Amino acid sequence: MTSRSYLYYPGCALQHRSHAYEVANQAVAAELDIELVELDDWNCCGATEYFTINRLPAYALVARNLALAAGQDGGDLLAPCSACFLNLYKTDRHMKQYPALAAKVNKALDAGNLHYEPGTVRVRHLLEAIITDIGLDELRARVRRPLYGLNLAAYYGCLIARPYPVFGSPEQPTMMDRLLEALGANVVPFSLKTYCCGGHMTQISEESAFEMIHRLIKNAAESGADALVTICPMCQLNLDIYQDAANKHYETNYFVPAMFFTQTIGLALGLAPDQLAFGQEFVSFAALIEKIQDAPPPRTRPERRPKQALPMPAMPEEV
Amino acid sequence: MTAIRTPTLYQQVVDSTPDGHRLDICLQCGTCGGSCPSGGDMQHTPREIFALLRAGYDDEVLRSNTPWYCVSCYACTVRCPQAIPITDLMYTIKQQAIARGYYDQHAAAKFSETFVGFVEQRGRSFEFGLATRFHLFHHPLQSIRLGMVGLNMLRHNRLALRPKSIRQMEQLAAILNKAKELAAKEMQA
Amino acid sequence: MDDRRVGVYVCHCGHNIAGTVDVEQVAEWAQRLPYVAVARHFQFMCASTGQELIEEDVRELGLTHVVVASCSPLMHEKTFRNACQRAGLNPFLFAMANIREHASWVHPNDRDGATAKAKALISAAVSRVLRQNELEPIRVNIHPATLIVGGGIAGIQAALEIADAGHHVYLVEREPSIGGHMAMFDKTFPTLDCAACILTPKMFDVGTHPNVTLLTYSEVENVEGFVGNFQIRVRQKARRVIEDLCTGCGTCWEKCPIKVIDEVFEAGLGYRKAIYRPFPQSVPKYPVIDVENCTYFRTGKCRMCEKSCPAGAIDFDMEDRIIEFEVGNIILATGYKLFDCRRIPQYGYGRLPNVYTSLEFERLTNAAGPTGGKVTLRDGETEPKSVAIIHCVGSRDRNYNRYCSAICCMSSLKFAHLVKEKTGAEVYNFYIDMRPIAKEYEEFYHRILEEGTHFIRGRVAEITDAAHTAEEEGKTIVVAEDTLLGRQRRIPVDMVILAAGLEPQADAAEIGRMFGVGCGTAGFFTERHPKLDPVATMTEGVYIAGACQGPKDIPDTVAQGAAAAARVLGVISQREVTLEPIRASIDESRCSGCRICNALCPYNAIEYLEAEGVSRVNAAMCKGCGTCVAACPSHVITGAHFTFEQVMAEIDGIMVDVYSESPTAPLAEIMA
Amino acid sequence: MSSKPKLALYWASSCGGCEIAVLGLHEKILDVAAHFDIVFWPCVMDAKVADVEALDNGEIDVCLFNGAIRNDDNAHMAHLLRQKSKVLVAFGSCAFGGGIPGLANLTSRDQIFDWVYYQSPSTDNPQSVWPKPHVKVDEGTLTLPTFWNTVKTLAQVVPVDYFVPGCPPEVSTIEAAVNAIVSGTLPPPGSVIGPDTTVCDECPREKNMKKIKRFYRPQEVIPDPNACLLDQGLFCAGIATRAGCGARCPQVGMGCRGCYGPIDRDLDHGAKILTAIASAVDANTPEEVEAILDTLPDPAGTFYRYHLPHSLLRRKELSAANGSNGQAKPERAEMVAASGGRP
Amino acid sequence: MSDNRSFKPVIVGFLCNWCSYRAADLAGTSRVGYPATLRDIRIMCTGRLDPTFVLRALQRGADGVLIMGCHPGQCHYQEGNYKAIRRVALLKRMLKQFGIDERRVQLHWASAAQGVLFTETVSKMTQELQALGPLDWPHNWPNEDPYVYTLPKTKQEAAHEQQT
Repeated sequence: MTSRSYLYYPGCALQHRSHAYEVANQAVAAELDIELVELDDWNCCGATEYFTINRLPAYALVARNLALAAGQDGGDLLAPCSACFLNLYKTDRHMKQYPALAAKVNKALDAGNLHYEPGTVRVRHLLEAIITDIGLDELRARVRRPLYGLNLAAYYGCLIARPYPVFGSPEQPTMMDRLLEALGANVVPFSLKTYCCGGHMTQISEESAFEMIHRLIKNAAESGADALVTICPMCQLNLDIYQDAANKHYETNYFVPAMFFTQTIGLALGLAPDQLAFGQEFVSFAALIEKIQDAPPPRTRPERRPKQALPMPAMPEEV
Repeated sequence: MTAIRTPTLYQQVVDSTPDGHRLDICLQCGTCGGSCPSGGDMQHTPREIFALLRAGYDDEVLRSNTPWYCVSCYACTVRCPQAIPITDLMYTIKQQAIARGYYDQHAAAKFSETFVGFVEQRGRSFEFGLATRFHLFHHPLQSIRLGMVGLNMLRHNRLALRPKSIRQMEQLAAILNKAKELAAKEMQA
Repeated sequence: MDDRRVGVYVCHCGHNIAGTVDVEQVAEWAQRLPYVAVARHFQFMCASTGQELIEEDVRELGLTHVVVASCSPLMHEKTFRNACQRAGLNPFLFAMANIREHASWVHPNDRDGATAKAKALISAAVSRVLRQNELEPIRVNIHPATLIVGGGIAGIQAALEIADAGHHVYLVEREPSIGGHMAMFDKTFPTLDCAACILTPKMFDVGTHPNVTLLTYSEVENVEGFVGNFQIRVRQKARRVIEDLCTGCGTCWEKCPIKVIDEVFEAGLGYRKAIYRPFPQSVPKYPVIDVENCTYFRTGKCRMCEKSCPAGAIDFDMEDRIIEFEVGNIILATGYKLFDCRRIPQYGYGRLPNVYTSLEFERLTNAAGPTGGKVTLRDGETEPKSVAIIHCVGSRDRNYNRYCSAICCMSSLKFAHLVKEKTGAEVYNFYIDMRPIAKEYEEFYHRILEEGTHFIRGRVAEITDAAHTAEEEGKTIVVAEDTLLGRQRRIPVDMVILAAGLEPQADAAEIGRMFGVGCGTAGFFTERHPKLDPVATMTEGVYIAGACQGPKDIPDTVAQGAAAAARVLGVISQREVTLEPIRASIDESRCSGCRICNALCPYNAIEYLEAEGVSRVNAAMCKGCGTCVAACPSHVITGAHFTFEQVMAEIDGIMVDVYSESPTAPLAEIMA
Repeated sequence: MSSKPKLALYWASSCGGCEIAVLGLHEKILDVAAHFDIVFWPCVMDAKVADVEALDNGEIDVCLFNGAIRNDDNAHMAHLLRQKSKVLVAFGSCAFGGGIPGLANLTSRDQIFDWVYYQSPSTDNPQSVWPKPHVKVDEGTLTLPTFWNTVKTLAQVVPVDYFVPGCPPEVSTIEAAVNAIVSGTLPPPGSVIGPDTTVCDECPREKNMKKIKRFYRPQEVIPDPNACLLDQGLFCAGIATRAGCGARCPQVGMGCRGCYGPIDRDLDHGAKILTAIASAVDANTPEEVEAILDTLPDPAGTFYRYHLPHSLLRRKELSAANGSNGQAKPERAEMVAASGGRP
Repeated sequence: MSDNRSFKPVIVGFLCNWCSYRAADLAGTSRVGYPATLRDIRIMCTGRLDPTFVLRALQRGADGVLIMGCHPGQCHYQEGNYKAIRRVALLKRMLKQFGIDERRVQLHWASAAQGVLFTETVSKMTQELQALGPLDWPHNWPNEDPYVYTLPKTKQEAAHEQQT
């Protein structure tokens, strides 16, 4: 395999709050011969907040990153955070779609001696890049410690699936499901794959936030998941840091750790937990590592349907 | 006899949202309201907000907590049978609410503003500052409980006490100032 | 000596034209155009007095060509052509200038502009009419037989109408039996007749009618020819059961060891054997062997059916049969396809077991269906205590189909009734708008209201198994905004029925191409005129009926089947058909045989004569689009009524005031 | 004086190939000489314009005029020979349709001069010489014919009786023309001498349904020797070009260039080639169509190779008004005046 | 580019009988106004459009040519509009070489139900042509010859002159 190199936009969350994600990304990238070149002097994408305050400066804020990326020879720009991904992707796309907007944004960029031609930078999410560019076969071949016996729920969150269907279905994507299967894990059916984690609601209305967080951990636990696998620092934050509070609020006792997907990959690639910054999480991963078995669990025969049961419609394999 | 009419809120919202004009073809089917993860806590469902907006109940629209409870998960947008950019419209309504002074009633607006303040000062967000400043000012009681979370985060090495700044801060400031100037011009026109 | 004399008539259309266009000035101006013998303006040209004015002038002034400047030719071209004809003038020596729809009505605030445009359009018409030739309508003999494609209720109805009138019908059906979707239904709204009870007698009649050749398990492979004389080639797939011997006794499928999910007749909810007859009332009664699933064809062993057949009717070596015949008319009644509910993942169909489609529910509730008519959950035994019925699934949605599927409101009401009647369950109907629009439909809606069905006005956002509360545990939860309350509601139910929309058949476009019928945006066949000619198509001799033309319920489908039959009978009774003479023709003496035109004709009306090295247009197959005329690099294809000279003259005429200071100069030049 | 009919041949703006083509008659040229009294043929025999001017009006029976009208001198000779001839024949593609010189109508005089006198790599012009119609020298004023902005066909300058197409006209075509003149069996005035069918009619290649997925340049493929070239994606104007040449080019594997020009009812040769070629493009979406058309560079030059001045549009837009702000165009008189010197 | 609102361009339109002509009719029956710049010619199908027609219209002084037909896939003759796509694409490439701005020849679609779209198309094209200014192609070839020919004297005239 040839080594690949990408421009990389970590985003604010990965600097501290979700530093584990950054550590895991770098560790896994190194293991997969990928170079993640951090975009020099990047600025915050504005999250969902800046667009609330003032649209044009919000576009300009994001566009500065795109302009920098274009200047730093970036064809592809990888973002591991869903919000960053969406803001970068959306800004590029809107600028392309609405030339009047592009003109105004560029007028603003001009004040900083920058210019961005929409379409120059291809904004991608880290997960999509790993699956598309490396491929599941290659990944499967590199697994040194298959995650046998681990029941995982693939949690995509919202911004990656919507509104731009870069991940297949905006409702029931399967990209990460197949990734986790390739790592040897058992992927449990999880109905709330693309359900919102609550976003910033923790800061605004705890009630609302706890309700959303609680739904997710409840459904994951009831689906038999040992852990949730996330691809967004905000999702991980809400599910992890507020799990305890949500449990208290609803007087429940769920315990579902939320891992970053690169932490999961790293584990399967045989990296040590401290290489993947395990321990920064509130809901501990320790029990998970214990649970990994040496051999794949025996195949259970699918439950025999009663004779009078009606057939289920065939589901087409999602590509 | 012609009177110069200021554009209605509906018109302004629709005009300043990409593809916002699709709101004209809203069927009032309620898919948005049903799809909203925080819909249960909203004073009006998104569908109702649009109906009110159309009917000219501007005050009620701007006073509503609905847009501030939008978590921008885009579930409504992708499901809308008329392909109306609902999430983006919510952003616009929030901006209008701020611009028209319906501002202090919503903690969410303050949160956004605090966040943006940090971004504008340093180019990056700064959680510790955000949490402390926002909560001390707006939720003094809640901040005690969240303070525990903060401490816990510190313990897990997930909170920095000192903010980071980008290198070319003047450049970013120049861009943002110019953008604000253009946006203000847009507002006038 | 050139004795061409044109009469120009400018219509006021009351105030409609004269209010904007200065008709007096226009007529006066037109009088000065070359060859114009008379130019008049008149209050209402289409009135009998207006028409008589033309007739008089033709007789008394010896007019050779007539131009009327009034409304759209689509409105009154025929009227004025007839007036010309009555005066003894060939109707094709008439031209029309559309100064109402294209001038006065669209430039109401620009009198000068509208007047100038009217002049230009009249000058164009004068210029063109001088080049027009006498044309005679084309007459073709009609073959009295008719091909009907599709053996659903539309095709059956049409077949019986024509056959009863004494003409032969070939009814071609893709499946092993006729009956279509209607045969799968349980009850029909709003009267709740049993579908089988009203359909099977008709199926039987078609199967035994002396004037009907029934070709089931067959598909049309090729169509050639034109109205009155189509050559049809049909491939009849090998049943592998000898029809002459088979008695339809059923021993074979009883003995057959292979059980297959029946995706067609049972909508995937039941099973059939590898040798099967779709349903007990199938017409014809003979089974077919499903080669893909038959053990013998897969492994070379088994032959259970052959061994058990008392009549010796099994023939594993049977081959497809090609049948060729001629017909004069064709009716397409190819029906619809159900919207695939898996395309809306948030509705959970295929993922959540107790989410059914409307067609599945029809089978579920049908006494002849997989549960014997018992309404149960997917486990086949539990009766639901609460059922949600979702309207508009895949319809009225830009992400799927924009149109309204027309039948879902009523069939959802029917489902509500059937569920209530059979299970007593609580029923929740989720709708956007209720559209019970035909006779007795509103009454049916009221009946369902009275039965205590809950109606929630709100399009369902999602259907999930993720419970929030203890009450929701183990249920299928329907989430919607109750728009009349403005509240988000979560209704936990045992069963959900998705009223899936209607879609064109997957191969509608392909079929359309074969028969020369276009498809609209939604993919349904396009009628000649949506209001005034709803069962005819752009191809003469080809008609459409039923849901292949657009979503419709059984009453409308039957009406269209009969309407199409009436149109066909009308054509047959004329013995010959008259065609508009707008046709292409090739001057073979000058054709160089480059074959540019050959591949262009969508109707395959151009054939290449190898020996002569020239191409020839079959006038009866030609529709007169002119694509070949525009392409012909040696100007030997003439498009009647839209010849090169005529259109060029029209351009020169229309630019009369632009090209020269003197309005008559260029006309004189081109008309010389 | 000879009682034989008087014949004149003249060479205006063209390569001269037409004159050579007349010589291609070989021994039959003697018949021509025997039958005609050749009064004027500057290429072959000495004669002065003054001699022609001295003739009576209509004294020349037949004049074969080749070459396009490019400058004042060409125009002068056209008028003169028209005046002196009973029958004026536009002989060859240049006189008929403007010919290869007519392609200059896709540029302007200034662009041509600029290239020829300044820009072309082989030019060495240290004194910046630029042709002028009148130059004063010590001895007096030297004159040059004024070079026109637009190439015209002969018929656009003077009335023409017959047209003989070809670049050059085939011997058989010339023979047919000469025979018609000699035998007095000329078609009605204004006619083109030649059959009213296209080159395809004479081309022995096997034609098929035309579905072109891409065009090839001649150097890119070795064509099938029996199949129609256009079927193989090689541009061939034979579909829309008058027959009479015996399909010489297609026969040797080179697509017809279109030199025999349009057939009788055709008002625009290039448009007819265009519509036929575009019809054969096998694509239905704009993107696919554009991709295929990308393989056919220079459509205007290709479709109007010999007949640009004869086409409906005749030349490229002259002023900058098109596409700018609709300012008044320079008056024609100004343009004529401008031909004097470099702007 | 300056707008020139006072300039009324002349657009020659070729409308197909089944869709765009009916759209134009619909604009009329529903009284949706548009500038009186279009002069339309009905053809059965855009497939009938001979590029010569476009050249003729330009040659006769049209400032633009608008061709309108049924939407792709909805041609009443199945595929005539696809042929129009091919021909107009090639024609536009060629006209570009003639120095003609590509906005002067436009191909658009409107179904019989799209009266408003039809009027919008005409209005938009009118504005574009106003911005472009007149084309006035006939100016490209003044009818009189730039060379002024004076008849030379014939032998008889010369002789006559000598005598007198």
